[in-house]
Amino acid sequence: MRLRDAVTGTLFEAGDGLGGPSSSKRPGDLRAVRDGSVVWVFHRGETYRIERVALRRAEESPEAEHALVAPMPGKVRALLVKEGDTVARGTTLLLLEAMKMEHPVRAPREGVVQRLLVAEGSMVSAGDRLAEIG
Amino acid sequence: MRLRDAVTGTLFEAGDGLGGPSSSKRPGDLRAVRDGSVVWVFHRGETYRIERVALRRAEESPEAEHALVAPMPGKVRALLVKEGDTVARGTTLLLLEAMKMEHPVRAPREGVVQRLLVAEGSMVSAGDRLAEIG
Amino acid sequence: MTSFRPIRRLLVANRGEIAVRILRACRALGIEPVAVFSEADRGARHVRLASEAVLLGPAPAASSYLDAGKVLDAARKTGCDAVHPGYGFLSENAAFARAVEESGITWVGPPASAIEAMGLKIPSRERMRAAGVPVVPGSHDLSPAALASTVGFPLVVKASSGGGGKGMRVVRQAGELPDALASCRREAEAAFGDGTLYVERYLERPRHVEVQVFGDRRGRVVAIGERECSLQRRHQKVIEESPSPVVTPELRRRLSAAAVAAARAVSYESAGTVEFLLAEDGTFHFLEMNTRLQVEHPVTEEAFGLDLVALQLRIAAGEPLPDQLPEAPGAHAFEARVYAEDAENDFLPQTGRLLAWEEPSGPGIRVDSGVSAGDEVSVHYDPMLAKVIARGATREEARRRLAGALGETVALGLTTNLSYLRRVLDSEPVVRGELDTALLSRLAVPPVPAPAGEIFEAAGREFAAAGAERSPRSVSFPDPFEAGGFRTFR
Amino acid sequence: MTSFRPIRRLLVANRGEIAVRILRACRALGIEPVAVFSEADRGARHVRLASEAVLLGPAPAASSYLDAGKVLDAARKTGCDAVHPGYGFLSENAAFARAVEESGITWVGPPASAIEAMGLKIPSRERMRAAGVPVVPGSHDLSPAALASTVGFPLVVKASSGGGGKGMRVVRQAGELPDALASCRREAEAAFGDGTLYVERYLERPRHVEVQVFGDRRGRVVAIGERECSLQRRHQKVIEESPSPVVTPELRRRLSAAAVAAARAVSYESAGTVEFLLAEDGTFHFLEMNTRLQVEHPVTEEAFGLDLVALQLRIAAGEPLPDQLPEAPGAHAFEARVYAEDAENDFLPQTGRLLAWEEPSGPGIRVDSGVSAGDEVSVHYDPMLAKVIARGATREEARRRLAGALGETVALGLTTNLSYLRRVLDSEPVVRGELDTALLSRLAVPPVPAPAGEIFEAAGREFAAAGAERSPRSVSFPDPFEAGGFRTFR
Repeated sequence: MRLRDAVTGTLFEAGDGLGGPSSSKRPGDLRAVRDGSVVWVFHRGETYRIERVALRRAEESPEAEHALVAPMPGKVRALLVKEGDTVARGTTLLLLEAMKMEHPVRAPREGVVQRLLVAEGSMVSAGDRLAEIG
Repeated sequence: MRLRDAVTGTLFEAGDGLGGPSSSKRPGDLRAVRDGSVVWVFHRGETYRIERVALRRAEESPEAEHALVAPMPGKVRALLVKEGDTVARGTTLLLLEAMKMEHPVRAPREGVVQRLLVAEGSMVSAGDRLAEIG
Repeated sequence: MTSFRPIRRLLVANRGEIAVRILRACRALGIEPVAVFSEADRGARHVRLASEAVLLGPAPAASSYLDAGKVLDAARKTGCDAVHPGYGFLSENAAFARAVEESGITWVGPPASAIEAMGLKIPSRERMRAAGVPVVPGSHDLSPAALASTVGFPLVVKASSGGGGKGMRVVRQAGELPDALASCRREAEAAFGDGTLYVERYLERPRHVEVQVFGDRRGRVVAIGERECSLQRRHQKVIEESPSPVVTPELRRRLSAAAVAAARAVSYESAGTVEFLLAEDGTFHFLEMNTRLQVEHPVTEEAFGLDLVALQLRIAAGEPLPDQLPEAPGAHAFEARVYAEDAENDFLPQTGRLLAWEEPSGPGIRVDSGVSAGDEVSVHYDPMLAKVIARGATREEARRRLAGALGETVALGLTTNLSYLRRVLDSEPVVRGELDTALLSRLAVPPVPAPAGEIFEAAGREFAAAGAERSPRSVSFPDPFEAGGFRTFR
Repeated sequence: MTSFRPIRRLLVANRGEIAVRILRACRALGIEPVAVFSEADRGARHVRLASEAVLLGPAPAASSYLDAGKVLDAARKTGCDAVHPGYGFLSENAAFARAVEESGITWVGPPASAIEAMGLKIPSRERMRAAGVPVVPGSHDLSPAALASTVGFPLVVKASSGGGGKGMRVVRQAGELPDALASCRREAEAAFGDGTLYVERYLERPRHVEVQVFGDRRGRVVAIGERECSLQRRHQKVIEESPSPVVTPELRRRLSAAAVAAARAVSYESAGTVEFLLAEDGTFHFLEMNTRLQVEHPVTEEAFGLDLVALQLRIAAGEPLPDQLPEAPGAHAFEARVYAEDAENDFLPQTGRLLAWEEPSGPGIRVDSGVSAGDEVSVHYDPMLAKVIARGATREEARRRLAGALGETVALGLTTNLSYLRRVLDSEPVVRGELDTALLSRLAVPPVPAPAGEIFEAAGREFAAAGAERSPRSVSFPDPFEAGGFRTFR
């Protein structure tokens, strides 16, 4: 399987030697907890977030290329662009309010705002699609 | 189902209202963990050990009446009776050594030692049968 | 003279670590504590520790912890004779304080008049200036002309009802001003229901040094040392310590005198904090006064060997301040705030379930926390999970103990700033005590190292054990922000 | 004069809470700690916290933590320049101490000669008598005639190499003597490999008061206050405190002088404890000297504001004792030992997996523990899970904080003495400080109340959720001991 460290992006190909049920004892001095497609590992004071990466992502979700998703749950405080606008990489598209702080959501690349999928005042969950940029 | 508090022996008949999957959130201010036929409950500083009791125990394990089981894991340090001995309630039958301390195992009732199922030096686990007293 | 009104049953009008902190103080004094909780906090630690707990309402704070009517009702229904508001929520709501007192219930905090006097930045600055407390130049006239003549750049825009860094922006040039004013006004309206702003001179590289003050109901006001809180990120304190590494006994006397003058000017009672900006030449200016228990109060407790919450409760009951209070700290203490936030991704707050949580302990270590393994960290409340506090005979002993304790803290299921805190504590300027409020914005903390193969192997084993089972709670998203660096969304 | 020999890398030759305690001290001093572990301790907390860890062998202590050759090899292979033995295991093994020093590795403890001198009860008593330290009448001649003439009844049989209550019996009549001698001999042989016994007068209702002593490598020996450890069950300490509620400054000076004389008589270095039995009239008798760090050392640390392990490490490196050490305690501290044992069933030790484990914290609370949730508590080692320690400005504040902290401690999956400890702390004699070593054998602690319906309902929900699933790890046995009261076996 292919694994990726969520912080540094390091990729790792895990071999077949990992099969079989994981022992109920912790191996060595690690603590590990799986949560869906993420495993959290604690080792000597550092915490790692290891994701399992699908081998051929693009084919699995062809529209993902264009989707902009909410990085966290919150309320859409302000939309700063409209459909059809051309945006540069880094343009602030909207402001998300969470825990009483505003967080700007910026364009990941240059393009045209194809669709806006939320309105001002919408409550969004992490991973909800916010907009499509073509 | 019939439940029993392992410390005070209090019995409780739980109704049918308990069915369905337990919610993943803790109900109220309790912490509960199941371990086989025991549920551990923490509530306001007290810890309770609640067992599930089979409704007709005698029929399920007819020989249990006579069995004396190890209350904890350990090593049989000394056998103080032999098969055929008549013992009074409270007679020390054997000494179990655990954590470097000796613990006497006493007869639960008057009777005759029918069988000794362990030898001096045996390692036993909690629940292992040690002897039968008829 | 104030009569003695004993507290037997106290409503803790808060949640999380500060509610737990107050519950613990109650137990040490033999007071019966009553908790309040929202629907999101049914199984929370502060609920489990209380003698009794009252459901306030749905998760949003406005419907629960911020609803003054519901909180007061809870106190009345459970027969409480006092209310402790903690910090945040209703703690600086003068109307609530007044309503509590008018119900014949003891308010564990300053008089409503003192909260009001210090709650609005503009009048409070005038009052301080009149009391002889040095104040930073500022203005509530937001016209460009006024700003240029009385304040000058760089300046900082603040919400008049604000606090805790919310509704606050530094502006270095006149051109940035309109955007900053608009943004601050929106945040201030959302957070405090009041969009009034004011502006003051922004001092470069000052230290944030604050003085703990305490007043009793007989008119005595004392100072209990200072805390250095210069390690801030976006005006949110991250690591605090007491004493400050640069405050000499002589400077402590001057800071204390100014803080006591400030508190006396508003007839202060209970615990409060007078915040100053300290320049390198030893001059200092009044920043604001927080009329409540401060998040970072434990560093004062550990350095001075006091229980400030117990002291609040005694004073609220009418007892005088103790005759003898330590003038100098007997130890050094640090506090680090553990947040559910992603230090590698712009410190975005994180939500989700805390799958594993293990607190450090041992010599000199104290943890004030309100979470347990299995808790859901939701969008509704502050993402602070815990405060890890370390005491040592020297600053260096306390610093090393804290770094060690942070390395022992296990938090799985949510990204936290634990590793960031440790790297900050181990950085050269922090080791040397060379701090200022902009240090964290400049500090290049060492990058997180890529995990070793054994980490991936351990993760692989967990995935293999889970077999073909489909992810129950998570989805993996491709990188939509190649530049922004968001990589994992849950 | 001793030369200075810095410690850079330390082998922690122990497990559990004391290994964790020493690892933490290393971090605070910048020393790199190396752990050792048995096959049963692969994922243990002390292993996770170490910079490096060495597998010693199978779970039984004789094949791992007690195997001097393997431990010394581990120190050599990992390049350690010092070994800290903790308590128990090899800590009072003079041959091991000597082997360590002969390998050119610093032994963090007293000289082998001091361990030997105090290790055998009979010669050590003679030595103490010669040094002018008051000693209880005793005999190593076990003939009835000798016992009647020199000791008298009640008497106590002790293992000559013993400690910690193992191989120890009180005998009130001559008729009980043969059984007691046989049983003690067996236990002593099993525990210490030496069945030699001795006998001494058993004093009724004395207090157990012990003095912490410290010697440096330059010949200076000091006392650092006393600990009251009268709350014992079967000669095992359960709850300790410092200072003793009955020790006046004058009595402290006399106890300290006797303890320092005892330590000087064996040219003591490092941390040690001189135990006394204190009678109601203020007279006291030497009981024994423990030539190692004591389990209950944290109450001294919290009462006096010191880090005794750090002090051991500094002294082992050749540093002198600090010029100024506190003579009187600055706070009051209590410690409670949390054991996996069934207080309702003759305190039988319990084994099994700790399914949930949550430590208390907060103002004045410290926990020294070596376990984590998920750990297996096995038959191989001591069943102590943790020590919960509370500091307060007064004895009553510390006592209430400790009771509160014990009530916060969550330990599910194993029966523990948490509730028993709390009931003892809240009992009248303990509240009043009226303690003696037999108090716990007399004390009628209130019975555990039967659980309320909601507890059963919560348990019922867990069973219902598990559905038809068969028990994976447990069996329910019918009561075989109707009288003995064993009810649940796992």
